Amino acid sequence: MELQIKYYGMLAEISQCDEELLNFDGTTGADLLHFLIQKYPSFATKDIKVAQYNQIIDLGNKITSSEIALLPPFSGG
Amino acid sequence: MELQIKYYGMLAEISQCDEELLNFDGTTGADLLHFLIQKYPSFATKDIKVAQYNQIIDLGNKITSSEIALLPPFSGG
Amino acid sequence: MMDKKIKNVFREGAISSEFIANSIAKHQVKTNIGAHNIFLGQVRADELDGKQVEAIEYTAHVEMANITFHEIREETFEKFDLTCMHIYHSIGLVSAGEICLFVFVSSPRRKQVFKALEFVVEEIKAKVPIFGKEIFEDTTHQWKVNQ
Amino acid sequence: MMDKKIKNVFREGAISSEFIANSIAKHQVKTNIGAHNIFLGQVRADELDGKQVEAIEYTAHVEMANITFHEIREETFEKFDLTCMHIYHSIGLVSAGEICLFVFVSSPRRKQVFKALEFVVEEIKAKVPIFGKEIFEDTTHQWKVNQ
Repeated sequence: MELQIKYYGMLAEISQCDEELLNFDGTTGADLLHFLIQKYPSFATKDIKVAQYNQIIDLGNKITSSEIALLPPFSGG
Repeated sequence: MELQIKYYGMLAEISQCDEELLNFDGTTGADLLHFLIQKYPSFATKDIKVAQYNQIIDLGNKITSSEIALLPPFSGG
Repeated sequence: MMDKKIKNVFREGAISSEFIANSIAKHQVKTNIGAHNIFLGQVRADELDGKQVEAIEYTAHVEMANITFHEIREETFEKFDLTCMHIYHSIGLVSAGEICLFVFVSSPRRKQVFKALEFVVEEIKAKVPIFGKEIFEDTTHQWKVNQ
Repeated sequence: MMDKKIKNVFREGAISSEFIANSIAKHQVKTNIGAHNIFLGQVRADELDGKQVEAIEYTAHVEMANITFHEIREETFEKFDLTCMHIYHSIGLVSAGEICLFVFVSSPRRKQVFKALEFVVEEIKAKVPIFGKEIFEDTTHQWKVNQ
């Protein structure tokens, strides 16, 4: 399926874009991370959270939204 | 000895003065309170602290200063 | 901090929001600070027998109170890793809705400021000889007692 | 509180002391309030390899962040007896010494505000998708991580 992936903070710096459309044929959040690490090898060293519908998902959970956010560690406040 | 007694808050309202000079022939803070309750009977129902040299004393302690403060419960803040 | 002079903590009447803003703005040059925590005491329009508190008139054993505030400051600086601390308390008349106590603590990191501020406020309530007379709309009054 | 609309917590750039003063002044009509507690996050000029942080540039997953702020508000109102609560966070550039986070809780009595404020601040640090880029004087940068 076609996913719109949004990158935030240091991840957008690595991907050199805020968002992109990618064809993904996996199932879970873990599959998606694995797929993206092939494109951006340095993602492997980062602590990344995957969110859909404005909520972080466990990596074992299924990707069901066509819009996914990739979040590095938070540093608000 | 002659003591200058300063009254604060509700105690000044009862004594109707901020301070007065009194002749006191007792020894301790408890003696002083007992002496003042004779003059102002409603002091007996109040929770009163006795201070000298800007410090609260235990009622068993000796009065050694000629200036004594009589303090009702605190309500700052 | 042991040799500092005893400051006068009291301000005549209410503490204004402009005074608080000014105090916050002054800390922007202290760029080692990462966290501020501010406590404000505000006069409540409590009701008693259908009458509302209109104002509190604060009096104090001023000399003893300032010494006690000083001791609380010293103890707080010993207990917590703070960059600075400011305390202001009203004396005289403060209307319902106005600010009567302003405590301001700052630290490089946030963990310290919460505990420090609560400690300071509880110490003030328990130890400083300040007396509040709650004045009702019909000019009767009652003496406030801290819980 | 459950039906309230999602508010926008973000403010472009630093939060000024005038904005904070204005927020305090607005609460003077709420005469059931007895205690306010305010947390301010200030950008620290931390040093790394002899270089100083000059500013933090904040970005966020804004939609998710505002929803998360809303959930934190709801949970805090359920846990603590508060009269009101306000949260503002900077987005964009905030210089060292300037305020980037302003959390304001108010209650009839003081005991609740200390615990409520610490809870809110810790929740924000842990759960809200905001990202701070620390910019050094030589224009190099590093990504901030909350502890």
